[in-house]
Amino acid sequence: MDDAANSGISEPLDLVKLSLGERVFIKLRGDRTVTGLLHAYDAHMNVVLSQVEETIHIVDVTEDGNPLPPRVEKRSLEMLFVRGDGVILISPTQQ
Amino acid sequence: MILLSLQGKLKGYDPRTNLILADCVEREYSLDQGVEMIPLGLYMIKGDNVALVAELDEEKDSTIDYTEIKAEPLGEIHH
Amino acid sequence: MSGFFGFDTSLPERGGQRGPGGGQQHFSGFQASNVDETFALGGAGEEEDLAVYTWGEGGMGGGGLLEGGDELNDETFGDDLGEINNNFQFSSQPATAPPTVKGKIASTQSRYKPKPVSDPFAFSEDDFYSSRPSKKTTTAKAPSRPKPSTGQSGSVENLWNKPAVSSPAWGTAPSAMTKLTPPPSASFPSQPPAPGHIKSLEEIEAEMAQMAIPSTSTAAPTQQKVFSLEEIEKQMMEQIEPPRQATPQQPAPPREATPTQVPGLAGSGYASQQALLDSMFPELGKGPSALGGLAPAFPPGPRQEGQSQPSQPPQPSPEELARMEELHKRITSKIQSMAKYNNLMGSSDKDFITRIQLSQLATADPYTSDFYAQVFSALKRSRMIAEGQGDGPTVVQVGAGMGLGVGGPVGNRFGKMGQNTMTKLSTQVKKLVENRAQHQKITNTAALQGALGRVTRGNAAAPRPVLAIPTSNKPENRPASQLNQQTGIHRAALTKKQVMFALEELYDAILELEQMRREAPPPTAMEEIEIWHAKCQAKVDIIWRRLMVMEPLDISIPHPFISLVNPIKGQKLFPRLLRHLPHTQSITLLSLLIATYTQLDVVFRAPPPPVADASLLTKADRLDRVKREAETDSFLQFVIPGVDMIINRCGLGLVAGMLAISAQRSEVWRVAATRPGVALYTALLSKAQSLIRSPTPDPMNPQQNQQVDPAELEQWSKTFTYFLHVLLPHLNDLFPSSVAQKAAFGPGAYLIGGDAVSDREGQEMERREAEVWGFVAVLAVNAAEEDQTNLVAALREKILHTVQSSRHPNVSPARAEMKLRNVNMFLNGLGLDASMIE
Amino acid sequence: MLLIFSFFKTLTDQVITVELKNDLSITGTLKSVDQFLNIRLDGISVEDPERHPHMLAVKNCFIRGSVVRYVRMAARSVDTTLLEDATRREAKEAKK
Repeated sequence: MDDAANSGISEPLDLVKLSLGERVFIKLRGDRTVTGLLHAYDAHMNVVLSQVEETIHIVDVTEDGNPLPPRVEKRSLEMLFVRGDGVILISPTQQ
Repeated sequence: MILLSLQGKLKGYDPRTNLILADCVEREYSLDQGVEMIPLGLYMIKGDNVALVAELDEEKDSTIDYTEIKAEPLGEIHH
Repeated sequence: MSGFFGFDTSLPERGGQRGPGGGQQHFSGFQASNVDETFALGGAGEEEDLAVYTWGEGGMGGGGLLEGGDELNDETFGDDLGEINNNFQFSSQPATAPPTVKGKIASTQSRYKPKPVSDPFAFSEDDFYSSRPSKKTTTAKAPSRPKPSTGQSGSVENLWNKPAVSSPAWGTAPSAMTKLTPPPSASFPSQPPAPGHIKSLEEIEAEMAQMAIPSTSTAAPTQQKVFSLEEIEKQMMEQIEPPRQATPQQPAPPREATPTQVPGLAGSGYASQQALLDSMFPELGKGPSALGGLAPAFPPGPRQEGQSQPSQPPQPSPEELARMEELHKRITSKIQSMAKYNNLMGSSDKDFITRIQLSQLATADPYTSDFYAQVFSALKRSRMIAEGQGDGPTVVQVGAGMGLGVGGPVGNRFGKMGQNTMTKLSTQVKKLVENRAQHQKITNTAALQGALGRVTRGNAAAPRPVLAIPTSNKPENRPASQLNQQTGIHRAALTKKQVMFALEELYDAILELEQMRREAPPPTAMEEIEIWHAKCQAKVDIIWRRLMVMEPLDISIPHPFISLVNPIKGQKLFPRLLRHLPHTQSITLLSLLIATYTQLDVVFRAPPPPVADASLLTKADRLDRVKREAETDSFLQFVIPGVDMIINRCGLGLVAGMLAISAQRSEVWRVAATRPGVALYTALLSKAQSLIRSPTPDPMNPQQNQQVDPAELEQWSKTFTYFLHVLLPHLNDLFPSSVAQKAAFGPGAYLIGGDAVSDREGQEMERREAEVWGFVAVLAVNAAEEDQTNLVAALREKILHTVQSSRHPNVSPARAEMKLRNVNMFLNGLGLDASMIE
Repeated sequence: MLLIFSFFKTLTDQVITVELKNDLSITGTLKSVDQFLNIRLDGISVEDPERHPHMLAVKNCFIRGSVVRYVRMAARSVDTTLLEDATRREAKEAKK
């Protein structure tokens, strides 16, 4: 992906706007990531996605405290609203 | 943030979800013994600590034997 | 009434005779408990309307307000002020009756007489409910009376009381939230201290005491004795008193307007903004009159004060000015340090802020802030009506053009609201909107730049991000549309980023155009129609330029227009574009599309027909195919109908020309092997056939049966014959099943051959086959006699195979029936039928 | 500014699942929503009753907007093309 700058893009949200209707990757608090088709966003980073796949990275710790190998839980959902205060990063997916 | 699951009569509220609960009873859930009911009396709760306000179905509630219920307390809200 | 929570949240009725002990109170929802005594609550009875928070009703103390604008006092403060005491009720409704009750129960009503007008600013039903009780109960419950301060009678206690009482005297914003701006030094007889020597407060006060400036103004009494800060304040209040009583409209206090007067104090944005708001909502709130009509006494715009000063007093000498300035600064810092608790917002300030926010939100055009809900429910309603169950209005239309709530009779959230409350709400909202509409015409946004900082309506609500991306102007980064005009005859294709950006620009333009179309002026206003039409035309031209259709054909591979149409987002835009393009431009667009058809992803990288056994494929391959299938489906769903629409409006000559372009610019059989290719050619051929069979009646002379223009007919048949001959040898490869058969190897081959493939996939295959059979059928219909026999000859085994396989035992009847129907599409055109084949 | 509020308004009377930031998931019919995206659900059921028996005797509830992580809903109750357009309008509105 060539570098961003395009004379029309004046603020970060314009980059997100380019992905409207396209598949995006979103990193969320709580070791979660979500990919899906972006249909709506606002200044708070509230987002509405469809054809979503959520991935949760979990590291279980046994009683005596040593962590087990990290595992991943996946969930697919048809339509999802994500509240903006949990969003860390939004980027177009590499197709 | 203390993980209270309070039960009481709602006396008043405002747009910031500040609540006033009368005859409050805290329900302490634990894995080993049943739910412990701790009466607290009159409480004023500041809105930003409130996660959820639910209407209690009184008769359904009376049918549940809380001494048998064993569960972890509600998880903390990680912002 | 069940409000926001679905249960009755209204609080106890306010009993008639209610001594301090408090009688038995009944909640409509909860049993009474002893709590009520200790926490007697302000009444929030059903019939009693809301107490609209008149501006300034907040924590104002009891008597002792030396306020001007007496004529407003009755309405504001009611008659029985009771004697002045230290019991300042911070809440608007004292929980227990004040001791000096003269017979009448001193309920809140008589004391503060808030106007019972329901809250006008509930944006939705929920605000209406949730905001209502809070006004009445929560604040009412705040500890209503500061306990008589036993030990602590020191200055802090008075301090707390002082600002509440004396703030209006300072002539600043009439609210508990007083940013204690320095007192107008104008009315301050001051003798500048010796320069360069740090003074303690006492010294300063002492100096102030000996100061004896020959006061020119009559009003200010000059006392000699040392006076404490309180006296200074009292003196301040007396000075402010006379000018207002004399002529409230007099532009400024008669004292000489010394330069040290704090600019913007009197006409501070805060006050002017509030005056602005009161002019907008005169009937909704009493405005500051409750506090002695401070604002009118201080007209906005301190600037005029300077010039319109009637008598010009002798200018104080510069060094005297400096001393006054220095003294002024020290006193200000002193006062500020004492008043650091003052900037808490009283409830009246919060309401003032809410009023501003809500005045931004109220809009005559429901589309601006509620576009999705409005259009969504309109679509839903039209669908319901189409299915025949539409019953009556489903969007609650509250006030003209102001769709407040959503949901039909079944989901009507206003169902529970009483009818009168509904009418009250709608009338208020209508007034709000009308006020706002004519208000928008007169004031400019500058007036709104008050104490709240720049409150421009456009983005008052959305935070303005500060981060700006540095723009480098490397060639490939310039916006796509400008890029192509300058550079040479051949360039690299547009990058994905440029395509996405160009599409978003196109979407914005389309949305604007659609909005413009919606706002067409009334047919009667002729000249307005002219302007509107020109505006629309200008927007269409912008869209045409941004489509980059006029770019030279070989400017880049793929052509800029094609790279716009490749992504699904571009495909979805296609039908909405065509609606606005004039016919000539859409023909140009279609010709370009056909000329560069092979550059389309859906044609160039058309996915191979679905393989019977998906396990043969690698995961990446499978994902890629799924994506390409999705793109093809979306192309067929969005772009092809648009293409059909244009072709339907073309004459035979044009159709022939387009077929010629395609035959000339691309290998026809490669294009025809793809689903978009089949769709395009089928559209062209069937249009040609319908033109030949029943030529469109000439609008000028409809009766005379229109003959096809022989030249066009000649051109068409020549082009078609060429097209058919190029295609004939490859006809078999156009069918997905035969392609799949050839491509499959190993077990897959048997799977396809034996037709043991799952019925669902089988039927999908039949649907794909149907598209090709349709194409060959229209080929046959267009073909001349001997060409038809060639056609049948070329397809003989395909026909036989399909008919026999339809009789194969393990082919599901449904699928068999589809196979026969496909074959018959072709054979019936020639007067044959599948059943004839044994 | 009220795009998402407008979006949720159209979901009233649809069944949705609200996942809170403490992993408690509640399914119910959306009865009303406000501009802070506080949500009121009727006829609720908790997704994992063993782990969350706290709400066994509850019919309807009010959920504060700030504690919500996700809201899941049926795809058919959303018009994605219209939603994208609404977002584009909102973006343009914000830039004015």
